[in-house]
Amino acid sequence: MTDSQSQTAPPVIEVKNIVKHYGSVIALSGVSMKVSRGEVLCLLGDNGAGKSTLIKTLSGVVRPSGGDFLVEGKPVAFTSPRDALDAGIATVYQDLAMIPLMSITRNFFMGREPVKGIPPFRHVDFKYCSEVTREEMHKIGIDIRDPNQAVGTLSGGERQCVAIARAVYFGAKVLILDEPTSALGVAQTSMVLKYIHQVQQKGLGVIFITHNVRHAFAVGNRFTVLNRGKTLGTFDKSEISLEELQNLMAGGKELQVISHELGGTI
Amino acid sequence: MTDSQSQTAPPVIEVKNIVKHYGSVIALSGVSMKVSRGEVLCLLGDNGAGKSTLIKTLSGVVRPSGGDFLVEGKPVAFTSPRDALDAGIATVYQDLAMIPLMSITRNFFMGREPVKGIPPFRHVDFKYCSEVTREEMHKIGIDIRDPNQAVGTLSGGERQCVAIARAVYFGAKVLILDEPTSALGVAQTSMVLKYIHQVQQKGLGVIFITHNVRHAFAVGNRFTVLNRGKTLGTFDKSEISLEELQNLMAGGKELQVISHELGGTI
Amino acid sequence: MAPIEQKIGDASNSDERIKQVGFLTHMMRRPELGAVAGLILVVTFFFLTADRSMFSLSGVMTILAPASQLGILAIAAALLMIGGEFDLSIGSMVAFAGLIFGAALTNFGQPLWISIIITMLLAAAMGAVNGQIVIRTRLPSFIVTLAFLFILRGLTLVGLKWATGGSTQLRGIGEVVGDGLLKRLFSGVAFQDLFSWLAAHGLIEKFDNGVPKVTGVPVSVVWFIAIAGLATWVLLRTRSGNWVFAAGGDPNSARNSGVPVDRVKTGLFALTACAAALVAIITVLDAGSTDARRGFQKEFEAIIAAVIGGCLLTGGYGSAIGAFFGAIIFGLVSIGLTYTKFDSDWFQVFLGSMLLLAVLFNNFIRRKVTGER
Amino acid sequence: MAPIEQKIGDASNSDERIKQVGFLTHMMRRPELGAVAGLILVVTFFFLTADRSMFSLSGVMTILAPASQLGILAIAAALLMIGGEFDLSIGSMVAFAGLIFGAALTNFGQPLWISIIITMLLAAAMGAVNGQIVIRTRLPSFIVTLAFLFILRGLTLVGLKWATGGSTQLRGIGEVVGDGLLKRLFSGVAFQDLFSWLAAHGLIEKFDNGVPKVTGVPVSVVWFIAIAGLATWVLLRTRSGNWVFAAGGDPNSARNSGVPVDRVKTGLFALTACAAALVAIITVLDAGSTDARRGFQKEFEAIIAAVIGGCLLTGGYGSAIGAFFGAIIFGLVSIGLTYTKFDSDWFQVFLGSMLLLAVLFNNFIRRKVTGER
Amino acid sequence: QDINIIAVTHGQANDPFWSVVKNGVSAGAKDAGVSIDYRAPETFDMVAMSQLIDAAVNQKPAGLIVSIPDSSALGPSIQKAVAAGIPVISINSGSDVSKSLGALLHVGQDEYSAGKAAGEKLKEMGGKVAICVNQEVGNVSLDQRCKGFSDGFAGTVTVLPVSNDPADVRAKVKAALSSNPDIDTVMALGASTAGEPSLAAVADAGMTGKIKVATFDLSADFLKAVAAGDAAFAIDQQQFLQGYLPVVFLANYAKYGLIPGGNVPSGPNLITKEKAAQVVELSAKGIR
Ligand SMILES: Nc1ncnc2c1ncn2[C@@H]1O[C@H](COP(=O)(O)OP(=O)(O)OP(=O)(O)O)[C@@H](O)[C@H]1O
Ligand SMILES: Nc1ncnc2c1ncn2[C@@H]1O[C@H](COP(=O)(O)OP(=O)(O)OP(=O)(O)O)[C@@H](O)[C@H]1O
Ligand SMILES: [Mg+2]
Ligand SMILES: [Mg+2]
Repeated sequence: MTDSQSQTAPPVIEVKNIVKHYGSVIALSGVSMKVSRGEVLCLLGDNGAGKSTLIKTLSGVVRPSGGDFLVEGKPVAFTSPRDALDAGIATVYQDLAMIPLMSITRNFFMGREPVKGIPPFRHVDFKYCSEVTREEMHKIGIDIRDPNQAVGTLSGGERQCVAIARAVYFGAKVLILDEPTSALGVAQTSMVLKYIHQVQQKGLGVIFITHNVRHAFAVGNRFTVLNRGKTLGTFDKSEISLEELQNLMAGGKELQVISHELGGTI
Repeated sequence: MTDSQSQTAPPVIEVKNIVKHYGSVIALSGVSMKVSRGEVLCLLGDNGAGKSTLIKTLSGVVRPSGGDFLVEGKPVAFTSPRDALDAGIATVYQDLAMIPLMSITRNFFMGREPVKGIPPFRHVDFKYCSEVTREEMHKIGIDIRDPNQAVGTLSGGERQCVAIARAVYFGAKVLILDEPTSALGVAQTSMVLKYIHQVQQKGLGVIFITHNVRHAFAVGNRFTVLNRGKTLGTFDKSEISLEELQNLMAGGKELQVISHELGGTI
Repeated sequence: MAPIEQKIGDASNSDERIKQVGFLTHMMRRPELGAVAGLILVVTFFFLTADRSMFSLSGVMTILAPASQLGILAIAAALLMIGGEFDLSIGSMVAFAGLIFGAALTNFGQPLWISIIITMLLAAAMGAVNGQIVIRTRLPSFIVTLAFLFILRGLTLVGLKWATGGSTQLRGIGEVVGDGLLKRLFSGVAFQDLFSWLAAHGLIEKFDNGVPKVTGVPVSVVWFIAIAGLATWVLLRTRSGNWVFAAGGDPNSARNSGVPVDRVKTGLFALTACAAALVAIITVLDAGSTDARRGFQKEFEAIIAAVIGGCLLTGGYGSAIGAFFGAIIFGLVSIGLTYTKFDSDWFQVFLGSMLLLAVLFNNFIRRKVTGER
Repeated sequence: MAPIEQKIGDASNSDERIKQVGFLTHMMRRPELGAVAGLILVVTFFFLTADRSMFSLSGVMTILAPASQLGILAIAAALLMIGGEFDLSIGSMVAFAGLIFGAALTNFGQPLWISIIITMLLAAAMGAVNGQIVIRTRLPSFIVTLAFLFILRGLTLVGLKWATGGSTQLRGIGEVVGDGLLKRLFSGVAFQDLFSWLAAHGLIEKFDNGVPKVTGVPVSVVWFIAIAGLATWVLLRTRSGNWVFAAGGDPNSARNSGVPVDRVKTGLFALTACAAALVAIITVLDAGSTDARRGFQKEFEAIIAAVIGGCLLTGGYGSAIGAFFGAIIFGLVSIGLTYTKFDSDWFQVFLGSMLLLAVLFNNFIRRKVTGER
Repeated sequence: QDINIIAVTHGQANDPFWSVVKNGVSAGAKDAGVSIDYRAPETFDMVAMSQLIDAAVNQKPAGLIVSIPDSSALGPSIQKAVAAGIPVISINSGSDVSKSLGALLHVGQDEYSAGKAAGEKLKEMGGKVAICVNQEVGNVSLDQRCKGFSDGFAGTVTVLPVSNDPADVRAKVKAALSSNPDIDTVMALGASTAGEPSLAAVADAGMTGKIKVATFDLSADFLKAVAAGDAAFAIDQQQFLQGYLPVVFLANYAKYGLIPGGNVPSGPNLITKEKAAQVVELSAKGIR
């Protein structure tokens, strides 16, 4: 799937040798990856491997210190997350990018409020927004009590669902999800995985970051493994087994022993 | 294991009919559970079921609106997290309870700094603290670059590891972990599960909240399931299978369908 | 094994996890309605201690006039605070804009409308400069605008001396501005006809010569109410309003969600400066003069009013209508004391105590009603 | 399949993910060292523009005396700011404590040591009351202490009139306080013998009669340096210091980790009030009198100094030593201009510009050195 | 029936000068058997002051006492009071516009001529280069004192802006003296806030007696220095009378319709070495 397709249509996102320094800390030291339309790329790696940093460069939050970044074959340099949004890249950040004091509805539509009316009286139809929010949240399996409730009073998982529902609702070309399922219950997790599948079917590219190899294997087409700021390699689903992937992710650490002790159920 | 033992020695923590309201929101409407020494109780439940709220009442962060709370058979009413800590209850909060601007070491020992010297010159030996921090973090599988780095610059998983290492280090009678593994990589997750096992062996009680039934099944002795602020029931490991537990957690929602679609790999 | 009660929640709109709340409780949950409670407390206090003439029509107008001037600043300051920034230079901006306006009229002999436009444009530019410095350098706005507090105050002094040839007071503005519609938009009183009619029919008090004691509503009050209404609408109903809340609540998250935080903040700084310029124009036209001390410490009064009105100093929360009531409370306390028999030496003690009581009461009511703990 | 380079990091202390940084860079990363850069800039400016006498020994002492009084307040304000709160009442507290101290000495004829203890205790109590109100009501400290700004200032006026029988100045304090070790601890100059010796040996300037032009270091400077040292030690090396950072960084997280946040904050408020009382005692003993306007606006100068010194207004970050340099920068700018040839009307413009330049430069240097973006 | 008189001035209650005016007002009310309210804006704020006058008019007092530092800003409010039939007496500043605004008379003397008198006196004493220590730049009445002083002095005058903090005043005066050794005269605009620290600064510079220090208003410690010959003189506007007399006039006007026929100049009165000692005690009590 990898090479033959990418020759015909350029990948919707491609990065080559991306480098990112924070002061003296080297978070990414030359990472390359790409994702095409209708494909789910799973980004795997140990804690601190640089996954979040990589997707932050893709979504315009941080500017890379070096390397190339192409969207649909054309080099781009996003100066703000707005640019990425305008280019059709929607992101669920690991820290969710929500304002605790604001209501669910206002957070859901933040930055992309639908307006109506003529200029001097142009306003946002918050009633309509609330309906959309309630509906989208219901789709993901959360019945919110009141869309005007402050996001700060939601549980960790509920908050994550708001972020995911928002990204899916506004996603255009690429959907990036940074550990979306980490705080989710069983039902919500299945729902999110189903979403990813749906989004892929619609022809969007998806970048899915997770630590759960089973989740990754359930929806992913290709897997890119990061370690200490470097790419360890990219694998087609057909090329690698769940166990191999797990070992690779953990960087060969003393994983076997423990998972054996605990009955191999990780 | 459940009943016979609890007759002889009182459970370290027992709550009966705990109720908690936030303004008009009813987060807990009568929850009962208990945990004994040398036991791992897993608290399971959908998003927003009230798990975090329950453990916040146990650790003195919020005061329950009603119900009984016994520690080693004696009724208590914690007025601050300090009281809970002094009673030997160490907690990893879902939002981690760390100060982004402060260094890893200072966060690690926050509230429990070891002092030396005589009163007017009593001070904290931060060098020793840094060593302990580095060591404890290494044990959990994270090599920190510099213990004086601000916690705010750590990755999500690294931060979670600091919170866990801290709670384990200071745990005395009971260790409460609210979704500790959610942001962790494979290696770190195995490490945490191994920790829970060790802590249990040492005779501490552990309350372990997770959405991952496999993780729960790997280390738990008993499972309490919450749904919409109420207890759905408590089960011994011998009484219930992984699949039953998963269904119960999801509250019977349309889980089967999806997990089938995705190849049953959730 | 314990029995399982499998109660699966339905997705209907009524949720068993919500207690019923009354309409009143719902209303009281709005940030500004605590300020109303504070207002009631303060009014009650004066009703018991002050001269009756305080509550006559003319008494109310004498309180509203200063409250409205403060209020225009307070609403702008509230918007800026919700957007997560401060502007300590608005007091100095009142003086500086007053100088520009006065000098344009007298020294340069410009007509009123040009003078107003020049003043507004210059104020907006200065505000934008403030904002740009804050954004580019990521210094706290407190320190940047504090520098401008000094700079603008100093420039006003220098400018006044230059404009007047050595004095710190620029007079004679009333003479050069003829009467006209535009002037009446910014000075004097509105609804004069209505009040004459009311007086003629004996509905309001009048002097012996038949002139009503209150000839109308000061225009600043009209501006005040209009601005409060407009600001409330913008905050609650428009996209820009949502961006203001977002920019103040968490600028990083807002930026990550595509909100043009920098543009919002710069706009708010310009807006605040324009509010200061408006107050300057109103007071200069009313007084016919300006001096180097105009607007002194108004920045703090504006922030106080906004905070009494329920704005959070850390940004992201508050309301324009709260600032509206906050300004009225502040005006009421500071003018109201002159209607009481308390010795003026005690003025500050009373001012402080009343402020504290008003916010405490406001807070107490809000917490009681919303059940926060 | 791409080749796998399996590089497993070893747990050694050197990490390939860290670039090497020099010692200088490491030093410059401390919050206060930006303030040093600002100080250097300001000194350079005056070196080029001011009269040489500014940099003579007596010139330096002239600048240090007011800077040290401000600095004592600024260090306390910095600690409180790091702890996440403000105290706007410290200026008024200086006046109020001065009144208590003066009245205890003159009206009640108490000996010096009792007067000092009374003043300190009362100030600490008032500070604690401030803190308790802030904590119990969860109102912003800005608004609570602002109320106390007015209340204490008003009480000072009333108290002074009562103590003097109608004047706003309480005097004759010098007469009732005899000379003694205790007095010398709080007023006059230290190291007199050293300076006489230096003068006698021609190492420092002296008047024609042989008295050295500078007879010693003002005690307030000694206090200032001692307090800066102590505060730095407490912040960086003690448990309480860690609690201050934690309480300001995120009070909820701190509380959840077992930090007694309320106790810490109350203590900081009391400490700040005591710093104000100390300044009051020093100035009252030095001047021999106190009046109703003492300490006016010192709260803002203290906050400015703390912010110049790198404290975050939102709490959780800053240093005492930064406030130390911040106070010196502020003192230098405000006194230094009298040594230059600039027209005094421009005073405020310069003050503002210099403040802005100092913080900008400070910020610029810090970012350059640490590579923050 | 209770006679109520309201005084609205531009001086704050904690200003040493105006606190004496207020004491005069209170003493006058006590002696004349009337009740009195004394009000002033919290800062030198003409807009706020005009609003205070409006509020006072609204209470229909038997008499109104005002100071007029800005006739443009305050004029309309005062005219409104006159139109409402309230007898008005102006004090301290505004002698030039008092009549035209409809006030009965003016008590006091404006700051400019007091400053001019001081300047002339210091010139006579041989002063050539002076600094004018202003503790509140932008306060029009203080600015006028400075302006009057420099017009009367006719030599080189530099304004030295300072704050209310004695340590700051002392440091700045000291700095000014050391950067310009030609300065031979220091004019302070307030005795306790600017005058006393200026004396201390002169002493620090070792120039006591060589530099002439004069001040507006009185304070006990400054007067002692005058008596000791360390300071030149203090200018007394006898502001106690600016408070006392109008109350008594208005009380008599309300009771009997009696009023003096013209303005009453209350000063200036230069307190030099000879007179200083006897004034010290009164000053400490807030009467002079
Ligand atoms: N401060 C609060 N104010 C109002 N409602 C709250 C508050 N805190 C929690 N809630 C509500 O209480 C319910 C229970 O929240 P809680 O955080 O305990 O859930 P949880 O079981 O931990 O969920 P998750 O698995 O998603 O973390 C949620 O519906 C949440 O919206
Ligand atoms: N602002 C920053 N300043 C300094 N170092 C940083 C900063 N942000 C991230 N880092 C460091 O860069 C490395 C990569 O972080 P990143 O958040 O990308 O990891 P991650 O792969 O997302 O990990 P996780 O799975 O735990 O979320 C980490 O070691 C982190 O400590
Ligand atoms: Mg991450
Ligand atoms: Mg939770």
